[in-house]
Amino acid sequence: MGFKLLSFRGGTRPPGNKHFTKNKNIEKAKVPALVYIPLKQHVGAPCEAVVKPGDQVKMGQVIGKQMGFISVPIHSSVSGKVKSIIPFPIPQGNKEMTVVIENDGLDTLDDSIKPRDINALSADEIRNIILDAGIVGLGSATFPTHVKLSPPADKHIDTVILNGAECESYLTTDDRIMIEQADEVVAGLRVIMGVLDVKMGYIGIESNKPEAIAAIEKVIGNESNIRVKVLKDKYPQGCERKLIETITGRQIPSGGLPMDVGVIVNNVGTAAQIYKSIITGMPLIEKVITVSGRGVENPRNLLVRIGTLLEDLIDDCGGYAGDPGKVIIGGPMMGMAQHSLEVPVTKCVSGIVVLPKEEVKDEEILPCIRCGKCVEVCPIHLMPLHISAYSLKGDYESCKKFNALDCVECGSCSYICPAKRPLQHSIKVAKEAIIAENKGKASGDQ
Amino acid sequence: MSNTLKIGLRLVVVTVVAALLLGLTNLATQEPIRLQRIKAENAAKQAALPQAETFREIDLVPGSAKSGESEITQVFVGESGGETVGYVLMVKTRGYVDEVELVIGINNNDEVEAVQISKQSETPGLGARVVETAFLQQFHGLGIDATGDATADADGGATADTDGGATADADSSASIDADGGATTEIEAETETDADSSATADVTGGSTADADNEGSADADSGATSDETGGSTGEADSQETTDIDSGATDANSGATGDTDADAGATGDADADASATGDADADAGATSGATSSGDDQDIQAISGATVTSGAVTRAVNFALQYYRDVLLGGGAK
Amino acid sequence: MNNSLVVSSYPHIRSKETVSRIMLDVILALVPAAIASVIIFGWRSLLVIGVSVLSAVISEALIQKIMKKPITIKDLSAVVTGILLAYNLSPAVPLWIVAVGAVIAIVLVKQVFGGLGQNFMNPALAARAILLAAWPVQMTTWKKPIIDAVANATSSATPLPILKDGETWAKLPPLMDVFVGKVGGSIGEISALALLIGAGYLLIRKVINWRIPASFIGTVALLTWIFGYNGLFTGRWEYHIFSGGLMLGAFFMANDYATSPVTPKGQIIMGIGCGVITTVIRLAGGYPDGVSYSILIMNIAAPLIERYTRPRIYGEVKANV
Amino acid sequence: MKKSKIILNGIITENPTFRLVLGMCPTLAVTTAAINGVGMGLATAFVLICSNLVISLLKDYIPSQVRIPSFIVVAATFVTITGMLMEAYVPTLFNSLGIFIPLIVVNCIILGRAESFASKSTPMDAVADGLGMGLGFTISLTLLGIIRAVLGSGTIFGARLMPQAFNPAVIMILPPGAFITLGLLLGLLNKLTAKAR
Repeated sequence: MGFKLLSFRGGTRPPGNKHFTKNKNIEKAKVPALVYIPLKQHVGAPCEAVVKPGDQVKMGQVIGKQMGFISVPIHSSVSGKVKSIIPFPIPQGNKEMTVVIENDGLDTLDDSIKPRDINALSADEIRNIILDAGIVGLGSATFPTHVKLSPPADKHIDTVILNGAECESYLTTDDRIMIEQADEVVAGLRVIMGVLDVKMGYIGIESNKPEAIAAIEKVIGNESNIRVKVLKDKYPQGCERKLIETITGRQIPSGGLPMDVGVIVNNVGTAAQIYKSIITGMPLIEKVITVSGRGVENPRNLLVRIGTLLEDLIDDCGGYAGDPGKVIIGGPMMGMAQHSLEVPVTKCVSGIVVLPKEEVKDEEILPCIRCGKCVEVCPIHLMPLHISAYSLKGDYESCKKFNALDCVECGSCSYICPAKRPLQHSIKVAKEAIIAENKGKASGDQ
Repeated sequence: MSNTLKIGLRLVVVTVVAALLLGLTNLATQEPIRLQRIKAENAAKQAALPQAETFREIDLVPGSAKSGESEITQVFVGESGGETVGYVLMVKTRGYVDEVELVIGINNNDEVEAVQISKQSETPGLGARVVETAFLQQFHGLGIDATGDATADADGGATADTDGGATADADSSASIDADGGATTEIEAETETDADSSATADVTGGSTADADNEGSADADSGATSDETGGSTGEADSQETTDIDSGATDANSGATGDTDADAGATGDADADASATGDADADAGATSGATSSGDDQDIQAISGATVTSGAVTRAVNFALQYYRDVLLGGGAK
Repeated sequence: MNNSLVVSSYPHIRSKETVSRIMLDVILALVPAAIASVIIFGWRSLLVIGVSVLSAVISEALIQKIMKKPITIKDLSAVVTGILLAYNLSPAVPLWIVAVGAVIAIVLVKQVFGGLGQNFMNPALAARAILLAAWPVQMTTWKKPIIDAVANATSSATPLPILKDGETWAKLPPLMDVFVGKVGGSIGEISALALLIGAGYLLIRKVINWRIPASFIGTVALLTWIFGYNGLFTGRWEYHIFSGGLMLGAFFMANDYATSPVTPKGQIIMGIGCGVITTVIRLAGGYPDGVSYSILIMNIAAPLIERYTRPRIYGEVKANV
Repeated sequence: MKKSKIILNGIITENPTFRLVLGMCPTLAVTTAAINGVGMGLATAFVLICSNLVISLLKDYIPSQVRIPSFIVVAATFVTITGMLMEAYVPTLFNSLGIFIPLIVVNCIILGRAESFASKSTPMDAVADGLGMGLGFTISLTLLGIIRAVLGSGTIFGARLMPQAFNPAVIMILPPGAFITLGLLLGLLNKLTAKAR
């Protein structure tokens, strides 16, 4: 750790707005009377329900079983009775089969949940525990963690990085976890390093979280194989690719994965969850969530049961302050705007931001003036203006030539654009079109 | 094989027929074209020296026939009733685009009778305007003594390629007269032999800067005369040589002013610098006969062409003086 | 349930930058030069600027109406074009030429090619080049600085023609006069000081970046220093950089968004290209100044430069290893 | 096909300058004055009519493998003949059109019409096409010449048109003026015809 903060070329700094919840402890949210637990909460195949309406379920009991390798089971976050299994909206905007459970308020634990001795477990046993606990990447990527921890034999992994950058505006989830659960975070990192048999672990934290840095460094003490890396406060520092580049100097090849450069990245929250699930036996049924923004009366950091509806959470925070303009799941840069509050918290939710009406402007889209700011901020060094222009013309072939597929969809280009052009959105459209075409080609070849 | 031959043969037939047709046309038009050319040439010679009836070509003196860009290609003696009435010189010079060919008539008074342009391919609207009478007429009466320092006056937009050709302004009172929407900066070096005063006279919405240098010894000194909404400046110092000049010329004064209407000087005067120095021609008429001053106005902005033509005429006069007169032809 | 929630794709926050804000910044940055010009040349400068801006805005509105496009004069880009055009004209230029120039800039160079961001050349400079070719006489009629006329009447020559010939360097006005702008020239380009103040503002506001101006001015300084008339490394580069249109061109026109490359490397190449062409024209060409032509030439080359300087994307090289 | 329709086709529907955009070299170069446009247009029309006629007559005789050289030979013959005739009988025009007379040979209109029309049509149709195209070319060139001369020197066919106070825009009679005028005219005609359709 030198005096110079580690950073990367490109990027921008939207207003952080973390002051709303930065210094607020994580509190337990009210557990609602009804929880809505979707059977798809992760990247990969959806689960199949193993309960039916009328069944009694206990807290932590498996209600959806894992389908295929890239998938994890889903557990009940409360004890009570299954009311129904219906299609219900999820944060991504579409509807998925959802188990609705009437909470009996007793939180009766499932029999399978018992504490374990972490030192007595082998790597494979730990992987299985992680799988059974339904742990996925909690940054919001929701990629099943056990898959991440099972790299193919030909990939030599030498570094584990915990992502504590939290570059999104408003969100303080990881910040609070690092401050309040520093022990668990570092212990979780040790578990991951052990499973992967890796000698070096880093925790990357942006410089705007001095308390977290201090807390983690205190826990690490003199341990030589774990280091805190202080990163410049800049968006999108938390992007896996940029984080790896900033800390190790390695660049993931175009189209590749972190493991191609020998690195595995996990969110700090995931690490803490891994450790907790191993020693307590409790699967992933609750999450730390920041509820923030000028649109809520009382912004808070909450520990929320999976399946809690947004309206319950907003109520928990004192309701709206003024007229709400936008309710965003995730941060304002990459989050998903919701059209109603009847959406449950799933494993992908790390924050809820409510923007008041006056902050939501319908900006007029002007022609591109070629100011080049999007080129300057793009962390992948793409030329968003050109990709976007081709995309709007439907010329996806040219988008491909301009490396549209490498876009990480961080939205920096759209953010900075003075003409308010929907750059990122049009690039995403192009990406989807190219991927669809590639798939078509692949199946055509067979 | 035979097919190829057939095709080739047909092509040959086509070309042969074409060649025949061309030959026939050539036969038919050869004479008219020759006559046209002679007519054109004669017309030019005639126009250059109207008093002559016939023209007789004489030999060139090779060593003197070429100077810089100008080259004398042919010299004719113009005769009328057996008497020599003057000479016609064919001169080639280098214009802006291509060669310019001139026909210059010099009469028995050792003055230019007329100048004709027989061939040019200058820029239309600019250099090509050298064929205009208004321009060519200025050479009428140009005497042989002036050849060394004949000066011209650039009128209009002098292009930046000006290579010093557009010089000048001369009149007895050495006045630089910038008018119209003209101009940048005129730097005139004045040597005046008279009681003249150097005045810069600026009218219209223009700006002029006449910077006349020399040694001041005149009785009147510099006056600056500004009218209109313009800014003018006359900064003049004169060399005066009172006794000599004042009596010589009919006008009572002869001046020899050399106004450099070259590139102007401003940051942005890129494309064309303009000099607009309008000499008071009336005042010089007397002086011209004594051969002291010449004014040739460049036409339009094309000072490259104008300058080349002017220099060619001067060269022709020089050749006339040195070779034709010096050689005892008169 | 609240149905008034807005749903749109992310990002949900946008920077405060807007097109009209950028244009306003440019206009503000150009104000010092206008003040300098009024002080130096009198109110006529302001009149020229006014006519130019007005003609530009009116012709933009009219042509958009005729072409049945949305009228976008409120983005202020026409105002910027109008000001820049005026800055490139002599304060003594006839007003009808100013108006014609503004129409050429807006209609012929900007709107016909698709409007804001689509013009392939800097509209103000292209219009000026056309005007100069069309009315060379009127366009090169200059006005003497009024503040100079009283104090020092010996010379109103601007430094550039003097610089063309090594023997006349003795006539150079004091460098400070050139820097402040007490010399003749176009409305907006005489005072390097005023332009630098504006440029500083734009740099701080991050409306422009340093790449094109620095590489442009740096190239001119280096080359004019090296190729002095009195042997190598004798050039009066300090006069070169403060004279003529260099400051105006480098900070306000060469880096015009629409007509310069968006890539960082491309911008540096653009600046160097402008600098080389400017120097060649100044030292060896027929015109006193080459800034505007160098920018126009590089404008045309900009798409090509952009194509060949595409930034290496993240992870590109290593993908081939 | 009706002859009048073929002729009109050359003048309007497929005007060589504004529609086919052929023969740009003379179009841009000689139109500094209306009279040059007329002269160039008529000279081209003459060559075009003759070459079209001859090529149409020879279409069965000329093997397709050597048709291009044959067409060129035919066109070149007529151009040279035209040049000689002009020099002999209208030397003034010959002088002002100068280099562009021999260049008629490489004018795409000649070869283009020979290839796409004359070599596939009856002699009379070919003549009509030559006439139409030639007139279309003449009209276009004259139009360009008029616009450029009026704006660039304030004159039309040598007579002063604009008031003395008018300052001619010299650029209009310089090469850039040719490009600008042609571009704007093309755009305008496209706009007008697009509406008509």
